[in-house]
Amino acid sequence: MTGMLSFAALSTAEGGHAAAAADPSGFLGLLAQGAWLIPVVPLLAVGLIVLFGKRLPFKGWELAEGALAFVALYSIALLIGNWVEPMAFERHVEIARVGLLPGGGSLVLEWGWVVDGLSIMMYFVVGVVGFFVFTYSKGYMKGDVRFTWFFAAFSIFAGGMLVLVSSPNTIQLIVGWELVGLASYLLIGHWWEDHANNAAATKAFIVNKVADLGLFLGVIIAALAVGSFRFTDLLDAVEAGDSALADVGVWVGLALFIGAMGKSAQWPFHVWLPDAMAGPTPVSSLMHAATMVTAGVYLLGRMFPFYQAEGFGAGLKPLILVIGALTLFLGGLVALVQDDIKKVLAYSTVSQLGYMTAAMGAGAYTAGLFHLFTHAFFKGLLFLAAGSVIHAVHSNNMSDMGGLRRFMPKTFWTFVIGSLALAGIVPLSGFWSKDEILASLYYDSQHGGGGLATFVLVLAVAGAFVTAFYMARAVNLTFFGKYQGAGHPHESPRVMTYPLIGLAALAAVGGLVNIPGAFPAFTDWLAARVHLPGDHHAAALNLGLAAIGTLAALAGIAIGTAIFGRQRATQRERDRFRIPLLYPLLEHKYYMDDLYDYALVRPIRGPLARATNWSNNVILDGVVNACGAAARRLSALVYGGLDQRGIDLGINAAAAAAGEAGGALRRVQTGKVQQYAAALFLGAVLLVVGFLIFG
Amino acid sequence: MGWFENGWGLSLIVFLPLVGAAVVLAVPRARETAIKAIALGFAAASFVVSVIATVAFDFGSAGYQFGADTSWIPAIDSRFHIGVDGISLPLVVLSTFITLLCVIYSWNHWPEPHNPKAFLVLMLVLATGMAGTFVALDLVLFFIFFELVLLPMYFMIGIWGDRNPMRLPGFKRPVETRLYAAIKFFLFTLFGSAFMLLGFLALYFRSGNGGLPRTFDIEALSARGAEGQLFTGTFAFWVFFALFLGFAVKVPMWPLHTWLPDAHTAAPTVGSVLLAAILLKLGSYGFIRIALPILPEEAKAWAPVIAILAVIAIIYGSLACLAQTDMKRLIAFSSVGHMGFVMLGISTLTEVGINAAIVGMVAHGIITGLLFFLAGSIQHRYHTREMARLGGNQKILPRLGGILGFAAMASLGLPGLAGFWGEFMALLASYNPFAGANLALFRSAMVIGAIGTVLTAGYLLWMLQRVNLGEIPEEWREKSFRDADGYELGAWVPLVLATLAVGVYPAIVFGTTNDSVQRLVARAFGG
Amino acid sequence: MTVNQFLILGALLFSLGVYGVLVRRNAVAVLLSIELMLAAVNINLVAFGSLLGDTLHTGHIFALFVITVAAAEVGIGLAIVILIFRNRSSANVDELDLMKW
Amino acid sequence: MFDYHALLPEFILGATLLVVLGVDLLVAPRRRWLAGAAGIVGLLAAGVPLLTLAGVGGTREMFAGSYVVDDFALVVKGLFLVAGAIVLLASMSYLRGDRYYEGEYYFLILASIAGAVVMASARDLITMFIGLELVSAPAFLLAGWRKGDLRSNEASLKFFLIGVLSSAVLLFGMSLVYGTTGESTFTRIAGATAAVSGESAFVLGVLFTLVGFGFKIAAVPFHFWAPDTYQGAPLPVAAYLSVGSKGAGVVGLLTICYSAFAGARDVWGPALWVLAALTMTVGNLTALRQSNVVRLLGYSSVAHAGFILVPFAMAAAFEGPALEEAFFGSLTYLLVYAFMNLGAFAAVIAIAERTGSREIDDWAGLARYSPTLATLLGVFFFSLAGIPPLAGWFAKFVMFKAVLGDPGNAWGVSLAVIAAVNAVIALFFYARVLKAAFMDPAPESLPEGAPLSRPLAAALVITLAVTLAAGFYPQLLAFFGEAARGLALP
Repeated sequence: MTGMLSFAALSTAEGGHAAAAADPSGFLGLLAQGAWLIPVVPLLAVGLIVLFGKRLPFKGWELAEGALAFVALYSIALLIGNWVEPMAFERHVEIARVGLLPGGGSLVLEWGWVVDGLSIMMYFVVGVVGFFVFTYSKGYMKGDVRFTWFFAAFSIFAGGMLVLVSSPNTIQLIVGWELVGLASYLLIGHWWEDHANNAAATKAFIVNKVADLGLFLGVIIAALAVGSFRFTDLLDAVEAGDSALADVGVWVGLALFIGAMGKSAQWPFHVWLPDAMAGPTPVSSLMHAATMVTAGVYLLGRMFPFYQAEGFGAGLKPLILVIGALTLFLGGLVALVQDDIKKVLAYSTVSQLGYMTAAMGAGAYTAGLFHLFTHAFFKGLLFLAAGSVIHAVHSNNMSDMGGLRRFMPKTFWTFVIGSLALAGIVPLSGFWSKDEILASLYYDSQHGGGGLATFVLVLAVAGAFVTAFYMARAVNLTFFGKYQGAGHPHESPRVMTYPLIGLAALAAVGGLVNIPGAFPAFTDWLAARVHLPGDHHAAALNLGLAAIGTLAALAGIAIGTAIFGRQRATQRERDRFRIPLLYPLLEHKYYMDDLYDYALVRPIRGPLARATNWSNNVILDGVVNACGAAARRLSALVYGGLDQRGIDLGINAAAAAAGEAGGALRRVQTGKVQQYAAALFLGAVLLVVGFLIFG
Repeated sequence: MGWFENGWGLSLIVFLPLVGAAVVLAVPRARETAIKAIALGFAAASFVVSVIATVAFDFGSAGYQFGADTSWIPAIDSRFHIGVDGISLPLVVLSTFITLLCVIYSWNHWPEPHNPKAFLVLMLVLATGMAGTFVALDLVLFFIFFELVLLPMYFMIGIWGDRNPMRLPGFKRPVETRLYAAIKFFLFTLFGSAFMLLGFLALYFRSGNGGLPRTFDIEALSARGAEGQLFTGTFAFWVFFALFLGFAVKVPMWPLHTWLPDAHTAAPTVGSVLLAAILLKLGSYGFIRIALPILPEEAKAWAPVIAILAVIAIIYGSLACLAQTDMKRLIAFSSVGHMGFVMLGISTLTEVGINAAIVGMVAHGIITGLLFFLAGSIQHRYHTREMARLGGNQKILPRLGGILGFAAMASLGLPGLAGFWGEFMALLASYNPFAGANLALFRSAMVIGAIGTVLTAGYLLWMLQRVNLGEIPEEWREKSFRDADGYELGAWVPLVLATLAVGVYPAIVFGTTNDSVQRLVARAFGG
Repeated sequence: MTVNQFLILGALLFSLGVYGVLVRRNAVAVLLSIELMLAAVNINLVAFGSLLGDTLHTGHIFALFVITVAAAEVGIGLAIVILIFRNRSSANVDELDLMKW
Repeated sequence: MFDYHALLPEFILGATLLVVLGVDLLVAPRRRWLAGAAGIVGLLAAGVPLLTLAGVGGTREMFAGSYVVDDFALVVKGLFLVAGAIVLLASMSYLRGDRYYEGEYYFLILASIAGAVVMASARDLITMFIGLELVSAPAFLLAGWRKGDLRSNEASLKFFLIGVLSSAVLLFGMSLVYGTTGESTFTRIAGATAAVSGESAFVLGVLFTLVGFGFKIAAVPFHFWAPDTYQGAPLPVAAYLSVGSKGAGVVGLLTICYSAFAGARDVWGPALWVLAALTMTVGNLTALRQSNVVRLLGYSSVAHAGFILVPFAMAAAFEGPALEEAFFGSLTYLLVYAFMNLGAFAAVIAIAERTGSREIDDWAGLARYSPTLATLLGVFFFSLAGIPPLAGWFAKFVMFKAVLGDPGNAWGVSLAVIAAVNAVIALFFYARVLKAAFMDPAPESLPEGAPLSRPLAAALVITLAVTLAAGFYPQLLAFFGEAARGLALP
């Protein structure tokens, strides 16, 4: 009977793939069975917070925190489980079934959850980083107007993100995708008294919505080609070389990638991310650095076999590569000239996302996702630290900071660790992941990637330099030199510093889980999935590349410190290096915002919309009114005494015509009986004549 | 419950409100509480019966259920033939549901001039008309119910409508909005349905060719239409055109939509809700129930036209919304866009598309109904709908503002809420329309429609920003406002829950419709 | 001596009556013109009756009825004319134009 | 020769006429309404034999087939009797309102109704003519009943002159028909048409006959008298003219066209196509400009005459059942129209008494101070506009159904479209009156008019009941239409 809950066991799991992974059994099986709790618990928390949050001792924070703690623990358990025994587990719950023509098959809509290396990794990131950030937020948002609502919305995000990463099918992916978009909208605009924030929130939502068109259409096309929304069926079709899918392969790949570009702020969709910094710093940390923005990369990872397969998505790899390279380099450059510390980190995030995307484009599944993994820790950390600074200085601008290392040592050290990790200094996490990416790019350049890959490799190295440079700038301007701001900054409370320390630890050692050759645990975890990613990853440490990357980073730090280390009077002076063309270009973010604003937003909202409305009220209604003009004009009660002289726009003509008609009739009706008689005879004669002629 | 299956159940759903109206008429006008209680009782009874019908409904079978087919007007071979299938059941429940909520909401929200008796009588008559249209299986009966909604709505708009003067393009003196809107609504619909009636009669006479007895019976006509022998050639073309006029005006499809913004804006809150939630569905339902199955070949021929008009409506409506300054008018225009998605789904003539259309109808009914409730209550408090004057509503009325935000999100098709399925599945359907369709056209329709979703998000967020967010404007600072009261929440919370339910578990609708849609499509277009 | 002459005569009388109805201003005169038309009808009927020579003499009987009715109508007409003449001391039909729009 | 059972209704009516005169002579002036009551009783009494005749069934021919009592005749007679009774009810209070001759009034109305009843059975040129004159002559006088009022005089004279004129034309036509066919009984005329159908004299005769009836039903361009007369005449008389005498005209047209001229359908079919189209359109368009409700109703009745003519229009193309369908369409339309139009007039009378005005503007806000009357007005006017679920929809429906009947052709469809457009236009002016009554603000000083008199209330209740019942269950009236449709089968 349709419309009834029915649990469909995973069809492809026992399909005998070459996968090392399988449906887990025993305790792990139970663990996997229960994994649906991971997305559900935070969403439940949302409801509870909205309903009862205000009445609770901690105003609902405890619920959010509890949910995240649960997720973190559960994900750790799964992580260990996956280490013990690689898992590839799916469950589906049918929520609707729609007949599909032709063929009479049915398109099945399902909820479900996946437990495999990739999703577990994401659970872990969301859970652990989220846990720290939520803890931190309790201190950061203290006394906020909408403290409770903040955690409700934040939990919406956590839930949505987990819905997204736990999704075994594209429909649920879309749901999660939009849910995090919603949360992002709500939280960027958290302080909605100020319309600037609302504008930023709306911008983020709309830009993402535009990119989502890609996602929607890609999902639709793929689903109709395969007849199912499930990733497994999709990837089965890829493995089977299904022709129906192959025919639309390029379109599917392109469309989905556009969707990914939006979420992961790839050039030219990146414009929303810097503005998103209008939200509270914890939001920037968790959503706009650690997790949400990586959804696009996650999607590429989930669809990786598709993008690897010749005749399906492989043709798009160069595009992905180039987009990634552009993003990582251009984004990095803009970070050089930002005064707002959060903007520096935001553009840095853009740049790092570029690294991940480029890695995916180079066919480096592990490398890309490994960078996602480490980046989550150190960028999350950096944002929280920046937040702690802002908390102390009450300003986002580095021109109001300086010399803070004396006032807030904990923040300082954690920030430095984060920066070094980001810059990619041995042995911090960033080093390993970035090196992995460089290695993969190099590998790709040797195997088919050709000149393009080499070029991207060069850009990536340059990017490493730039990264180190702007981080050095940020550190120097913030923590060294003389304090430029007002008041007496002080270290943040423990509830904020402890998460910093926790994340700092992870940022420091996070990279050690994947030491090529020596200890490639992460690689194995990620490999646990139904469809083998079929990526390539460095079998051993490529010392040459590592050296180059590290040198670039060190150079960046050195020069950056050299320039910004010493005391400067003004920001302008600090940014002394001025390149006639580049600097203004960077200051205006390559004028892209202006481009969008003037080329799209304003025309649509202004002339186009007004023209449409005008055409409705004047042309269409005009026609309608013209049709009814006679009646309108005559019904004295509605339009009593309406003088129709000088009406334009066609109504006049029609009305006048109607009026004439009426007038003529009126003249006939003279009240003179003899003319009536004449009419009588005239009518008779006409009838007769007419008939004798035509009859 | 044999009596229930034999048409009495449906008759109760349909005619209980009418009886209620009669009873209310008998009560002296002064005894308001009694009047309200009676109206509420009958509306609730009708809703309860419809729920019972849903429970008793056999989801396994695709055919009509609870049917009755008794003699009515032998002189013109028209019979009292009623019944529900998976396609009409959700709409029947929706109409009784919304009606009940409207009565609840009205409890302490009376438009001026204050006259609960007349207002409730009209509302109950309206309820009969709406429910009846969805259960009628005889063209004449359908026509009667279809038209039955005109009078009450005309008076609702005309008597309790917006008294603000409106400028008509080209007129020196403004006229009261309600008067213009009321007559415009009335004439537009009557114009359409007059031709629809001609179409019905043409079908009736042609159905007699080939020795069969002439009939107005929708079921029989669908069967004969599926054979593709009787209704063919230019005859079919013009008949479909006539039906198209009748239904398209009601939907409304661009460019026949211009009555909608005026009517929705001018109508009293409850009137707008009923208009948007149910009356528009009569048109799209007519397409699904009558035009498509009886004239399948013509439906194929017309599908591209419908699809084009639908996407025009989507884009046009959204753009028009971006230019509105009046909150209610913005919501009204959003209906044009949303119904565009419904029609796009129908135009694909596929199971997916028609399912999408129905779920879209239900979702639009719930969500836009809610939006109009909210707009009404906002006007009730601020005495203005000008978004320029509003702002910071979220601060002034947190509960109302929160629900408004929710409704807006649902309306822009946020996945996980009801609105999403209709839009998404409609787009999906238009990628693979019926066999032999012009793929290029339908696929570009899909892309354009998808772009429409962006614009939709645009204007709804813009509305939220202007109404809900920002600082509280000067003029409201000092005033004290009452947040949503019990009756309002009583009307809104069910809608919110329904939105969530359909969004999370769309089988609530799909599960009901799919089999019947499959039957319809298989018969008409040879699945 | 065929029936045609009678018919032509009838037609002429009828037209004459029509003319009179259209041009005469005095109500009584109009009334008389109408009587002319009825006379034309009678001529027709009688002529046809004798031409067809039907045994029921329908034509002649019809003519008798017409005459009677015509008399009754003249009675009514004169009553109305007198009434009007009382109220406005004129029986000119072209002054009857109170009701027009 | 004489079939007393069949003629009983006419006898009873005759007797009633005498009784009414007698009562008028005997009772004191303030009891004159008794005459009206007697009239009503008489009408109802005359209805009884109709029922018995229907019970016995069968067709009764008298006077060599020139006077026939068949189902059609019974139905139509019944209609006229009921309509007459309603008119009398509506008249009573009105007559008291001013100084009128009461007894004579009732006498004339009854006489006119008797004429209509005769017409229903008339199957012979002479009988038809007599009946027609009996309908018209009293009406001429009734139109001028408000003796002091110039408008009334004028109405009367116009009505009279045009009426007599058209009678002359009709007679001329009849004479030609008689002359060419040599017959005066319809059935025999029908038999003889085949031979002469080509002759222009015959054609001329048919057309002149149509013109004569066209006047009676106020079809354009023979309608000009109607609005003036309605406006000038006393309201109940206007009501009677718009139903009784118009109905008589329709009945005459139906019988003569479908039986006598059954062979000449190719003559009157097209001619009436033109008349129908003209009448609907002109009637509705002119009605749009009216500010006086009675005049508005006058034009609306013109328009409805057009709708009634619509089914005739396709007769040339029709055969057998389709022809029957057309006949049924016109007749059923007439049945429905009679009740809702009488209701409308009754409501107008009541409201005119309440507000003391017939101008739409003066009815503003009526619903505020007298909701019942306003609601009644709404019911009847929207029924006239043909909005479901009020009876009017069914009239329009059968009209469309008849004209679209097969073998349909472009002419039928185009006329149907014209009718559809007209139906929409018509809504404008009906809705306008109701807009005034319901949506416009009431005047500061409410007019204090007389309370609703009982007879008028009775008239309203009857018409309302029929309008609503026939709206939900049209078979109520369709039944009679079906019973009478047999006439269309020669």
